Amino acid sequence: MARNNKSLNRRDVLKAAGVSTVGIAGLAGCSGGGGEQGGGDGGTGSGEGSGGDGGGGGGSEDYPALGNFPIDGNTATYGFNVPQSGPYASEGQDELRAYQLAVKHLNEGGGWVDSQFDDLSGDGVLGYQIDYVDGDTATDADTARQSASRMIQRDGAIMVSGGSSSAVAIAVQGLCQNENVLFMACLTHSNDTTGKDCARYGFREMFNAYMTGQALAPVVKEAYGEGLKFYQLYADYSWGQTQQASMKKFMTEVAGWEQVKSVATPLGTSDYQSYLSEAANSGADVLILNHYGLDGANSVQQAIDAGIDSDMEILVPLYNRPMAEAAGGAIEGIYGTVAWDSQIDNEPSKQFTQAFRDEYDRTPSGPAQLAYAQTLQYSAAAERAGTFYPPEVIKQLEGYEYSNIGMGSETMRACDHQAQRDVPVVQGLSASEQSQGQYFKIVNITSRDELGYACDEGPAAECELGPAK
Amino acid sequence: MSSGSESRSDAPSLLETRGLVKEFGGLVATDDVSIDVKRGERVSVIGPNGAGKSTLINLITRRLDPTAGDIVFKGDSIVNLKPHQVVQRGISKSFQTASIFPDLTVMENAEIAALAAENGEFGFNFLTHRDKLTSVHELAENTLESVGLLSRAGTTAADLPYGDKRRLEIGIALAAEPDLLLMDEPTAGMSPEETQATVDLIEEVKEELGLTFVLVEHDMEIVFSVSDRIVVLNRGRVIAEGTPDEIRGNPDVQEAYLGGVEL
Amino acid sequence: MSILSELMVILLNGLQQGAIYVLLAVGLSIILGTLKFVNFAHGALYLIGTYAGLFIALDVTLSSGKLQEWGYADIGLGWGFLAALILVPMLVFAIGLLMERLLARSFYDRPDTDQILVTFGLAIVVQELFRVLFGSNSLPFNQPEYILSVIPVSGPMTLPIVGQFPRWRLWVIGITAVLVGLVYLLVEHTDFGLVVRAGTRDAEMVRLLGIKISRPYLVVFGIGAALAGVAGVVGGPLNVVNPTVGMDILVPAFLTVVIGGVGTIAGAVVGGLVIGLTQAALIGLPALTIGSFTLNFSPWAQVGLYAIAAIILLVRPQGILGDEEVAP
Amino acid sequence: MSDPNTTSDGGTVVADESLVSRWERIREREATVVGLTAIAVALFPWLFARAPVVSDVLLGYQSLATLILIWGIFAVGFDLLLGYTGLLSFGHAAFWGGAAYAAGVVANNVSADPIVMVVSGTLFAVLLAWLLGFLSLRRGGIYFSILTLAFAQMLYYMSAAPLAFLTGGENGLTGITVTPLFGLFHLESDLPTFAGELLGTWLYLFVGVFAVLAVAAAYRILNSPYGMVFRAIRENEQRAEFVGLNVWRYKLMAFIISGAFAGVAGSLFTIHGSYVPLQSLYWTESGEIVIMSVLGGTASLFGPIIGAGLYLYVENIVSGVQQLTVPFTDIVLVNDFGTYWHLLLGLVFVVVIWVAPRGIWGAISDVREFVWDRVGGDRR
Amino acid sequence: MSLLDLSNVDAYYGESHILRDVTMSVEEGEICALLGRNGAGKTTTLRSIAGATPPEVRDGTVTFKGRDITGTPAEDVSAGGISLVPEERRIFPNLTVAENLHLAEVVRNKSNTWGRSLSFDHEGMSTEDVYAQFPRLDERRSQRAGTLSGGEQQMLAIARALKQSTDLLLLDEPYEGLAPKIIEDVEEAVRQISEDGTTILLVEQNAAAAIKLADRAYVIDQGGIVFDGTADELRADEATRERYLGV
Repeated sequence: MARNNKSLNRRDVLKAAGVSTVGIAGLAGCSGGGGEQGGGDGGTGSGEGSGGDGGGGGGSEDYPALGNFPIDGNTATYGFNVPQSGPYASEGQDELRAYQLAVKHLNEGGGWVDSQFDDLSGDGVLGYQIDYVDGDTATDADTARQSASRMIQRDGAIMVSGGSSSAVAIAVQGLCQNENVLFMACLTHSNDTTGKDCARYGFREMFNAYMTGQALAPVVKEAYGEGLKFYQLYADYSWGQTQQASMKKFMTEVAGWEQVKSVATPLGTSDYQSYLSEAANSGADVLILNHYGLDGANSVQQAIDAGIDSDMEILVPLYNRPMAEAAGGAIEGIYGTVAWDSQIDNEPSKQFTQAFRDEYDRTPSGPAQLAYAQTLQYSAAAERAGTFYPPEVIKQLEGYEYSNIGMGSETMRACDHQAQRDVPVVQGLSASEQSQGQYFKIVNITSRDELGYACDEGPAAECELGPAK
Repeated sequence: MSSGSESRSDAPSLLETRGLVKEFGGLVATDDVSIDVKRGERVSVIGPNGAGKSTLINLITRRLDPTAGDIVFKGDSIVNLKPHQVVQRGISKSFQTASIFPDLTVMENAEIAALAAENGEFGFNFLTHRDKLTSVHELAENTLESVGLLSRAGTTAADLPYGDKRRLEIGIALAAEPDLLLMDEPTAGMSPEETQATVDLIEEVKEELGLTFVLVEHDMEIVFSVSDRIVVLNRGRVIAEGTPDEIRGNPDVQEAYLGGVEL
Repeated sequence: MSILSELMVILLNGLQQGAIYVLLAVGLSIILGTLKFVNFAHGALYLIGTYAGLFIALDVTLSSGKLQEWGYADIGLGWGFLAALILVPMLVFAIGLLMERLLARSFYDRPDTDQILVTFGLAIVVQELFRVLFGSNSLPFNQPEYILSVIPVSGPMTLPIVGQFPRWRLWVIGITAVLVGLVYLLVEHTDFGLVVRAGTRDAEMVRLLGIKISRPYLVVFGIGAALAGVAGVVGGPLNVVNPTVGMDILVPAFLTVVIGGVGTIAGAVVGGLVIGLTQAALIGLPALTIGSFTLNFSPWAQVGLYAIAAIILLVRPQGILGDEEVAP
Repeated sequence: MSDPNTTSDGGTVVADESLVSRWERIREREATVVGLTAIAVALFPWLFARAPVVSDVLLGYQSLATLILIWGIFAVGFDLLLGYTGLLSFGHAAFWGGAAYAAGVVANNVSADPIVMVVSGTLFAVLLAWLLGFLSLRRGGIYFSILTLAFAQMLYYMSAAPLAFLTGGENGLTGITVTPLFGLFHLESDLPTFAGELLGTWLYLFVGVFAVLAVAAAYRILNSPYGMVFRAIRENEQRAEFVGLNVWRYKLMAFIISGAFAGVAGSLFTIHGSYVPLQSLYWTESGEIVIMSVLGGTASLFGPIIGAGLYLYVENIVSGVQQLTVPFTDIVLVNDFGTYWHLLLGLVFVVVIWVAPRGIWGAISDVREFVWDRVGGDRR
Repeated sequence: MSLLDLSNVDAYYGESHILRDVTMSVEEGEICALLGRNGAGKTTTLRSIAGATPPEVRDGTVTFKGRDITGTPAEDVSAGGISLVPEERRIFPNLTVAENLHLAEVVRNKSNTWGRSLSFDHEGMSTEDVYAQFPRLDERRSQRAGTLSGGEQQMLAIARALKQSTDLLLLDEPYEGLAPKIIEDVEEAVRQISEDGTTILLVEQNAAAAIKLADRAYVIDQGGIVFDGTADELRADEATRERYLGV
């Protein structure tokens, strides 16, 4: 697809128009301040007394206005866009808890701010106190965009994070690109987020469907043997399509299996029985259910009800917590991948789990870790850049090497803004073993050396990031 | 079969039904009904309840499809037309109850009918301000004047007294500029004064516009006073046809229609 | 796999897919046919049935929602599935009566559009109420393993020709058949049904015969509601449960009614079968290959549902078994 | 005695020239209506997003102001069908979303000029409305509603998978980069000087022009023969047929015109967001436009716009309010207020249909009439 | 006290004023005829008595067995002992002949009264007797009524009336559109009902046929009663007949 990089946007023009328009930008910031009354139940009293030195600090003199830069007042606002209603609300709540924890640690110290992120002081970022606004995506791309738009336009958010489905992340990422505001993606697994729809202003810590295929293949080959035949059902939208393509590629190439058939299930399907009947009668040994979230809960549950697990092995490439909650014991023994899990045995993971438990008395989910990590990651990059000026922050994130968020050594690739990282492979627990926050057992953490792809292959081949602006 | 005056029968037919049959399930509502209405004539259709009068009207206005037979208006068959096309050809109908547009003003009620008359069944004039439709407006005004409602032009139709609603109903039918006006019980439910006013109105319209009328009416006084010719239906069939005097003295009619007055 | 077994699988899947639609459509259809009332809140009754069934049958612990915040996280009764199957229809029947008395009655004389709008609004209110109270999380509604401790109802069972098939889905077909049969008997072979059928055509004449038809009408509404409730109980365990299940099922249920024809039970059954079988067939039929071009039907399964509805309604506007004269 | 000012809402045959009645007449004049609309459109974003005090209370922001106008255009067109012609379509998402996709596809493949996008999106919506209207209008009442719903859903599922190569499937249509208006003005950028303070962006100006045009067009249609015929059909369809009007074709035109408004709005939505969500075709979107129109008040020109504004305001701003407090105090009335927004809206909707079917605008009109009567206005 | 009294009844169809100050009474056991031209207000009178809406009785009272039944719903009037057999047959075309007939006695089944007390003194005919009287219907028991011929449908309507348990039968134009042969059957049926003790108010346009049966007659014109007397008095009053009934 042709990509037009010539597009200017409103802040570029402001820049070109010179000083005369700065007043307007400042005004926008002012009215943004009003928004904190509505959203700020976490940021304590940071709204008042912020008048005065308009645009001061953070090196605003050195950089032109861009996006919501420069920040007005002495409080920097982050926008956390999570599902608070709709089927993924519980996941969204967990993400929001992690975001709130991150803000607290940024302002007051604690957690990784003290132990893992040397760039961060525990006294705000670049001398600014951090405040946040939150929004509800309802796991609906349109709603999410409107919500993000409000954070950026009214509340003056300098960074937006969130996402609980790929469609939402892609939609919001596109908006942030237009608005010149950094988007730190939380949970989004589609190849497209950093592939076809990659954006200069978007960064993804989460792995993608391609890497899930890479991570699962050696593990299931080990567990179930070679020369098997597999049958795939996949949700007929971009994530499902990329997921099934990745599974086909790696189950064939790495595990040496053979695909019998791959069948699309249309969006909006909640009853998979007819599809499962076809699968059961296909003579395959393995059934791969490329359904996410509630669709996944339904298809796994229905597969078990149909007795498919007695004749076939089932794989669910990507797990999340709402799905596990809804599917209950049906996921027992079924392989899949998760974003992160509190059982992962390393220092950062333990520290985060502990900090989260101390604060909320509950076990954090994978997306919570992503949310927490992404917030700190952005803040640290701003500290390194010495400014919130987005292009400088982007420079600090691109190609950044780190090993402080509990998933081993990682690289945030410059070419597609995808983190190159390890991927945890898990098996679902039985109903009796499950408890609040504990649904999987980790069977392997596939090393990043076995994963990933070059910048000109796989999903990255479709990404052409424009130059930083 | 008695016939009307000789001069009438030579006049060209305006409306002719030929062997109209309409069956509902097992019931025959009209059975081989053939009537012939000359231009300028005033014909009343009478008959006991269930004789098939309403069915006949509904067949002519094309609200119902005949099981058999043909309807010829101005020399052309209209049996394949849609109701609004029949109106466009020149057959207008006033309803038994006040079938008006209640939330619209009296003037607008008339204008809608005038619009259909001036503008045809459809037009693409959705960006034409209606103030520019002077001919429509004039026609509506004239119509309201002729039914005596011009002074109430701005009133919402629902707020009119019942008698005036019925006049408006007739006005709407007239505004379509018909050649033939079908009136279905124009005085049903009116007070004696309102009835008289309506009869006067019909007389007036008859004189001024020289319209052809087909009238279905229960009130014999009206029937006898305004009709040139009367068609009597019973059980779906035409049992008699003739001038008021002929019908008055027709024993068949007395017998079938009233079971005879001589008890 | 033989062609016969392929077809049997499609048939069985079509039946089980259609069964829930049939249960909903019968209720919708008799309410629409007799009372001329358009109930867009029928899905909400299904929603109520599903949640009530879940809470009666199982021990449930809520993980979100206001009830959980207020300290009532454990609200399941755990009385078992049979209890749910008996109690839920009674509950939803009562709700149906209330709905008729408090809401529907004042809308009988108002236009169709007002009926659609007010019930659509009600459906939103119910859905949001459930969302607020029980959270928007999906809850697992595990299929009962046994009814009366001995009759197995869940897990797979092996059928001749077909092979393995989920046992619960066979039960769904069976329960639907029994209930629809009962309603059919009620409508066709009792005085109550006679009055209702007569009232569909000429309510005034029924009243002139001394029959207080508002009572049978009330009961019709109740029965329609109760069927939606049962559909919620038997359909709930097929999927995860969340507050949107009612709205999700409403549109196909309405299509079932209009495809089959309003006002007849047979129509609702036929409509449900058409939708179920269409979907099952689109999914189950092998791909069509013409030269190098391969047409896979399964991605069209959802589209097909609407396309078949549109085609049927265009060819036969009153529905397959519909009667033009009673169509509102 | 002809009265050119016989008006859509009851009409006045002017007798005495009191100040009030003269104002009444002026108010109805087309130019006045359009002029007032233009002024309102011009002041709205400033009041909403930038004015001191007011905007702080309202918590508004620029892009929401734009969005409200876009939905307002949609709602005006929808009301031509629901309020004036009496047809309840539950499938208008097809035209809104269809136009949005058409505009987006054209932008990605042919030209991303905003005017080209609006024209192509609208054209597509008109053609689609013609086709769907032709099919759906074969039945009336609930069948019409359900048929429109079915066709729109069909389109949604088509876009979700079989047509994903065009529509981007569930991810929505991305990668749209709208080129500057007339090759000069970047829509995202602020207007110069005073205009920028007042209106904000070029995009708002662009949308605002369409909004004013939409109101003008709707006003003109309502005062054209069509306006009369539509209302005649709503009031008494059979009678309209029996005065010789081809009711079916007028209904089809109502559907197409309404689809055209939805098409303009849908295309603007694409320009506004540079993105088309798949949800724009989903039936809940049709439900939203129904709710907006009914809440605001059907059979009125401005009611639906107010309804659209209110709905979006509640959805985007009130939903974010955590605590409802007594104004200017810290007394908390409701915690987690935002959680209830949808529920409250649903309840209000039900109540409106039940007891005040004319919606908010109807209530305003009643109050206005009451006051008018008090000050001696001449209304019948 | 008469069985039925109407005093100064004014009734409206929507806004149209149909009955104007109607006062009449029906004595127990008699056959009373209400005559008048089409549109004179006969049907409206019967519907006002039976509690059918429309019309709306806005003024005056209807008294039955000494109880004021003005504005009582139709089903309660019917259960209280007044049955209206409306014009135009009004059979249920979607039901079988047997079902149509059965509906007339449904209300006699205790479980179908919904708590209301039934207060009629005369039981309707049994199904066997009805079939004996109308063998054609017997043959067509399980046929849908909509598929019957016109005459058979009329027969069914009369048969249904015979089965109704009632003290006062309101017959609205029972001869309407009937062939002479069937009119005789109907006359016979009416006579029999009367002999069984049921009071009858007969509305007819066909004055001659009605007068044959009636003990007393009223003539209504333009919504008002213009004649009140015995059948013989009406036979003698040529002026009234010419003016109000003649063509």
